Amino acid sequence: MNEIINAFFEAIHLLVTLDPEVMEITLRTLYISITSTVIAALIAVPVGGYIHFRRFRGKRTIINIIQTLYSMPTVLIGLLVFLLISNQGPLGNLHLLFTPGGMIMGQTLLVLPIITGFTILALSGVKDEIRDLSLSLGASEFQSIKTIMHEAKYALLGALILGFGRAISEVGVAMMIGGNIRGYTRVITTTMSLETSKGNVELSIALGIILLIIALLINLGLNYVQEK
Amino acid sequence: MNEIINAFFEAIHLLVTLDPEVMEITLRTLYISITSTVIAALIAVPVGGYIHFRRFRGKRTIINIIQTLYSMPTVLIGLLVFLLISNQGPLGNLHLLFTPGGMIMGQTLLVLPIITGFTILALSGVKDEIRDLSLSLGASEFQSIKTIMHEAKYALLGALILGFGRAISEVGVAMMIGGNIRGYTRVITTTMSLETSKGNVELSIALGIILLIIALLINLGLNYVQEK
Amino acid sequence: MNLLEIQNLSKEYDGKKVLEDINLYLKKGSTLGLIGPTGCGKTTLLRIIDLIETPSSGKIIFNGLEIPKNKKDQMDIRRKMGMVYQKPIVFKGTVYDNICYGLKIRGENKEEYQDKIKDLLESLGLEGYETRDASTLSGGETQRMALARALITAPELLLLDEPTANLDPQSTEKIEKFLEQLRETGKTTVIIATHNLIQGQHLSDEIAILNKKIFQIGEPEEVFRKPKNRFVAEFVGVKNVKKGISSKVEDNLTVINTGNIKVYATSTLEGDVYLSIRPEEITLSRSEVRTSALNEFNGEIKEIRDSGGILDLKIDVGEVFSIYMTQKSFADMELTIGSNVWLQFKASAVNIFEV
Amino acid sequence: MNLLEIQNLSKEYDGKKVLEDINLYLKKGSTLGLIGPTGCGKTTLLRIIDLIETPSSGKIIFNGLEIPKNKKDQMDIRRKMGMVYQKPIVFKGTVYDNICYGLKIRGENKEEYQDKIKDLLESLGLEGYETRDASTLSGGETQRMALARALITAPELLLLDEPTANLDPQSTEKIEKFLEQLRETGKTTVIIATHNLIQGQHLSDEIAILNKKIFQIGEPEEVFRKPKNRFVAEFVGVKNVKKGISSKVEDNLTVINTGNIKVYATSTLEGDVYLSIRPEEITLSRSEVRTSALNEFNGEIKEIRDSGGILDLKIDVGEVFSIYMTQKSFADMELTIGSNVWLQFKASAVNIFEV
Amino acid sequence: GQKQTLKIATTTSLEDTGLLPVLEAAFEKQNPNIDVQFIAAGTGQALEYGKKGDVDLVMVHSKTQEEQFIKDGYGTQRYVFAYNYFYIVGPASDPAQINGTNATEAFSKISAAGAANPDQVKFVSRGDNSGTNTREIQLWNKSGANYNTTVQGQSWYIESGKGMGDTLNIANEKSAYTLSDSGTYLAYKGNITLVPYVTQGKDLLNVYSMIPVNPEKFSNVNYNASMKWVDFVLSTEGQTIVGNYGKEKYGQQLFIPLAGQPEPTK
Ligand SMILES: Nc1ncnc2c1ncn2[C@@H]1O[C@H](COP(=O)(O)OP(=O)(O)OP(=O)(O)O)[C@@H](O)[C@H]1O
Ligand SMILES: Nc1ncnc2c1ncn2[C@@H]1O[C@H](COP(=O)(O)OP(=O)(O)OP(=O)(O)O)[C@@H](O)[C@H]1O
Ligand SMILES: [Mg+2]
Ligand SMILES: [Mg+2]
Repeated sequence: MNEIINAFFEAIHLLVTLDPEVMEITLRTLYISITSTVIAALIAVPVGGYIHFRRFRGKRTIINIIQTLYSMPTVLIGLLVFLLISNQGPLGNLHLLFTPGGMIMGQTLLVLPIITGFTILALSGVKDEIRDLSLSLGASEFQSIKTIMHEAKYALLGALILGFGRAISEVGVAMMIGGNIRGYTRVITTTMSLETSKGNVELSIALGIILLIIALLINLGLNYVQEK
Repeated sequence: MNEIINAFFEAIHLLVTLDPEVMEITLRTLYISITSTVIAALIAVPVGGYIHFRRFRGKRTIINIIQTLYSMPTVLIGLLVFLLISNQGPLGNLHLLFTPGGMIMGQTLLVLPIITGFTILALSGVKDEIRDLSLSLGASEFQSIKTIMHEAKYALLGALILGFGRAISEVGVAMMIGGNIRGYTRVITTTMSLETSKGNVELSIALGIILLIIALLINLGLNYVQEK
Repeated sequence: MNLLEIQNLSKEYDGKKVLEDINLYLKKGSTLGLIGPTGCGKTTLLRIIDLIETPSSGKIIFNGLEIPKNKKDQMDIRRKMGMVYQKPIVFKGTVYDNICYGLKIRGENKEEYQDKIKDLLESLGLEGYETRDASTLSGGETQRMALARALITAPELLLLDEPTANLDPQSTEKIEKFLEQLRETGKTTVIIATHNLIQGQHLSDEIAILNKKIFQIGEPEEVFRKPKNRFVAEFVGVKNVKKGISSKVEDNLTVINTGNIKVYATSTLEGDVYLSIRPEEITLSRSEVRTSALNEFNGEIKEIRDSGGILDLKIDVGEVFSIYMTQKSFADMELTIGSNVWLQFKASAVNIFEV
Repeated sequence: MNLLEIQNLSKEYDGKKVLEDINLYLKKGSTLGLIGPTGCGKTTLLRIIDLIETPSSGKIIFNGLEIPKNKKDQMDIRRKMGMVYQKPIVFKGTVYDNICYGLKIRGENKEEYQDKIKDLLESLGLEGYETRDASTLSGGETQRMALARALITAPELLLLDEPTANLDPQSTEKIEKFLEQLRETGKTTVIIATHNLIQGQHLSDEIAILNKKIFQIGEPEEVFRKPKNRFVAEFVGVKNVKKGISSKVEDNLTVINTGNIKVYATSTLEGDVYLSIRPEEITLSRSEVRTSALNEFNGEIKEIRDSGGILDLKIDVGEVFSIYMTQKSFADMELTIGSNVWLQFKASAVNIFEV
Repeated sequence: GQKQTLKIATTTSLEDTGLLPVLEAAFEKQNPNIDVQFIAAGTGQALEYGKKGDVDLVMVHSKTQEEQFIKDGYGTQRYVFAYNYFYIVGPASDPAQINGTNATEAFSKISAAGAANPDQVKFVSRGDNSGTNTREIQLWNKSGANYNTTVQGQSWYIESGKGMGDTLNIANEKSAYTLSDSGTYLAYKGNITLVPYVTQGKDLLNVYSMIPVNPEKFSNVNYNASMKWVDFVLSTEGQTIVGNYGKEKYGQQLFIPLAGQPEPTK
């Protein structure tokens, strides 16, 4: 287990010395996973809200499908997005393959069902009576939804944190769509994979620790923002 | 996009012909991910309950840490468990490395924080008044917790489905701890990775589709059970 | 002009009718008391009027216009109403946050309302509660906060669902005073659902007795004095309701045989009827007296109940009658359980209605 | 024997006292009415007694034993109690599921309780509601279901928080009958928190007037007739409360100068006092009469209010007095607003208490 | 001029050696307007990227697959630039006693000993159609065994379905033999106890090549840059870098330069 202790010191070393390559990878990781989470949230929260608030046939089925997509393997998303944006694919002329943009697209798709599903769950935790009350007090449909979201803010925050966690920790999409290109699409998880396959276990663990530290800071930040 | 259509037919073909290798891998996948989810749930639900119901210093911190662990990369879990159970490691003499048992251990660890975190969230969705009411009607602490769980059953089910989805779709732990050994530790996601690296995109997607079909069936089953 | 009209409105839940053929016309500035027993559909009707619930059939006309289907237009109408729910629901946040909700939603500048908020809180006995976490309020405090929350936007139509159910008499009186003032300004039209007859009577220009259907609607006086049917009679607390067979004696005088006694009444109704006599119409004496009252019966005091200073006596003269009496007369007449007494009431005091 | 004793109990929230130095002794089988205005701490006290909330200080003794610290032991005691909450909270599921909760928890065989459940539902007017989704019940229905839920396990101590706040008079009467029967069996000790004085009075052997502290505790008769202080007097609805300075006239007779009139009272209290006269102790005549009553005043009718058959007149004789009168006497005397009248009451009818 | 990119798909084992960034740095110094991007993937996947025109050049070490790639018109030509040898490695106890043999002998000994004593003698295969795996299968067939009937599926024969590094780890954990490229083995040497037994010979020859993707097939590929890269790697400077790489880090040369020479045969 010495490796773990060494890895810990290595992580600290990389952080305090502001190792330029680690910094660069870390910033890119943050940029990609935060962007994906934000885009996914911008889609998922309204969609989840729509599904929660409307009554329609097949609602249960849609929820089941969304929940099924929690099981979407990153490799599968990677492959599907690859087929979509590769040179021959329908979106080939956007030239997104092996770019951060493509990674964002893939991670957004990965995170979308999770945030949607948990938005629905968060909203169903709020009693119908709150909706009635807000409408009654003159809220538009949209305002009442905002009110309900506000009542459900803890749970929604949980969904966001979960989505972010999924995005920042995944490696399948980043590898397949990003290609792990040094200086361009390399992120923490793909670096970890690479270093692991090179046999650099300690460095890999150190990078993992750095990733978790970042995630912790992001969570603390989110919590702080929503307490206000 | 022809590949996707082909992959779809291939998936159906593999399913209806009961391709023996695919069946074997599928059953193993189910066995490992269900076992991991169940073990994780057996730990996470009481732990989450404990954290939710007790007031103690540092509770907020613990929740933050749990939420941070949503971001745990599978590669990191893989590495840590690897160091733990490899020949030289502290648990080396259990000989769990490259066995399904080791994979279960890794996936359990992966899923644990997610189920714990969402158990806490699910429980906080239930009003305190329900707890007071059940105590008032003579419930023991334990019974009142059961009652609250019952009130939160939709959200708890969501947490389980999420945990299961994470376990069945992950590949890092399965690769690193299981070793993707044919006929022994090979599961759907590791097969997908392998076939992808061989360039067999269609087969890989077909396997992904099979995985999603299984996940759908499991979700429907869980929903059915809890409606009763 | 009618602010609100409801025509042939019905509501079903799972095939079970809970409101049937409701018709209501509500003048601008008037107050309607919606009175009925628990489960009679009061809350449901208010929710339908507030456009929160949709009726199974029927029409609602607000300010001369039928309620549009469009959500946005419905909201515009709803913004002219305010509703206070029976269940004490609060938004997360402080009392102040809760009260300002309607303003925020309408994009009003909260700052301009500081005085109004203060006044409202004060007149509802909640001064200084602004920063309290709303979820920790007591039952009655919550109810008063809910009233302030609905009133801050000065609604044209105010819907109140049991607004004083959780309040003590003092607070109730305060709220009633408040509502009476509101009524006097003539600006706010109010519907107040209550099971409290006295309250309904005090606060309303008209009352509607509801039990799935509207059984009677009219000025309180009229409904109380002349219940149209047995349900209303029993509900408005007309005591002494008896069933009997009425036969004509002369023009405008009938005798009703209850099976046990015969009661004279000025009425033309024949056949199966209900009769009632208001307790305060009955006089009581220790010996037989010859009066102009056509009805005189001898019996015994069975029960004595103290209802806040006034005594309620049950006297069995073949049928059991309730009569009211002050504590003082009771003492003066040296009555007690078992005392033999005589009851007298006029034929014209007997109220007759169809079965 | 006392089932429950509470000694020097206090409760603070965020440094704000909501209960202060509460002392209560409750005999087995007796019923205590806990009466007070909204926010006075009724709910808090009941929750403390039910061991749901912990007091900031003080002792609770149940069945002779001080409440143990241990959760398990607390539960054993709590299982001997039943509480009906003011807020209508239901468990997910049907009415039947809700009612059986206490049985399930205690490992009782539900089958054995089928008859009891049926009886309970019936006597609470909820027959046939077994399979209804509990969350769709109306306000009053929920309250009755909650009562059934608490009663099914036959608690030794029953805690009721505003049990009829959402109920109409008919249903209230049913529940009151029910509670009276319970009381007659002498098996169940009951604490009933209510802001409804009449109810508290009807149902209780003793009543406690609460407002953070207990202001007075005693038999209803005593509390109503002889309020110990102004708070109680006002709260129990003693009308005609006036402040004045009392000076001795002779042994056991004082005269109280209110500044506007002088009132004679049989009392020995001197200095600043409050006086009250119950409305039904005051007689009214159209002309001056010479009676043995020491107090006679001339004035004018200012207001007439109909409280369910009995009239409440406000007469200004320098001070405004309330008096009660039947509709009939009122008509017989041909009174109206502005009529000049005389009021008489005995010195012994005047109640005096300290400021 | 405007900055162009040169996308090169490569096998993971080649990337793992760490040679590529060194070449890249030198190349970009000479061609400041070209940004070289390496995408590491399995051999099949790397070729798949080429087949779709998603990359400009592939760098692999699997001759048969490469020839098929060119035959199908996806690539223009094979430019070999270096070679080394695969290593047959195994546990220090050497239960199949392959020390001192050549590749085919070693494989036939392993299959015989594995069949006789599957608990003691094991072989871990990558089983991933990579260049290494392709060579391994060729060796089994050449050693007299029939890969399909007497090797694959046998209890002593473990298919890892993973990259070289992980496969070495599994072999190490299971005290098994395996076939590894020299670069990965040297990188892992510190963490594992496996010993190289056979490291030379024609059968173990591992030739690395570059294939530009066919610009006639995919108009978007940067053939120009590809050829600049090819020229650079085959230049004296490029070949010096290749030849010296590893001396510092592993104390030995990892690649033998091959520019302008015919493919070695032993
Ligand atoms: N969602 C629902 N599904 C089924 N039945 C319902 C639903 N909502 C209300 N009801 C039933 O409709 C009837 C009328 O309910 P409503 O809440 O309007 O009564 P209410 O007059 O307000 O009674 P209370 O005075 O007890 O509050 C009740 O019998 C109630 O059980
Ligand atoms: N959790 C809390 N935090 C702060 N204050 C509280 C809390 N719970 C109750 N209070 C305050 O304590 C006082 C007593 O509350 P309680 O609910 O006991 O009143 P109550 O007598 O039951 O009133 P009501 O008749 O309105 O239900 C109120 O002023 C209330 O606002
Ligand atoms: Mg209601
Ligand atoms: Mg209360």
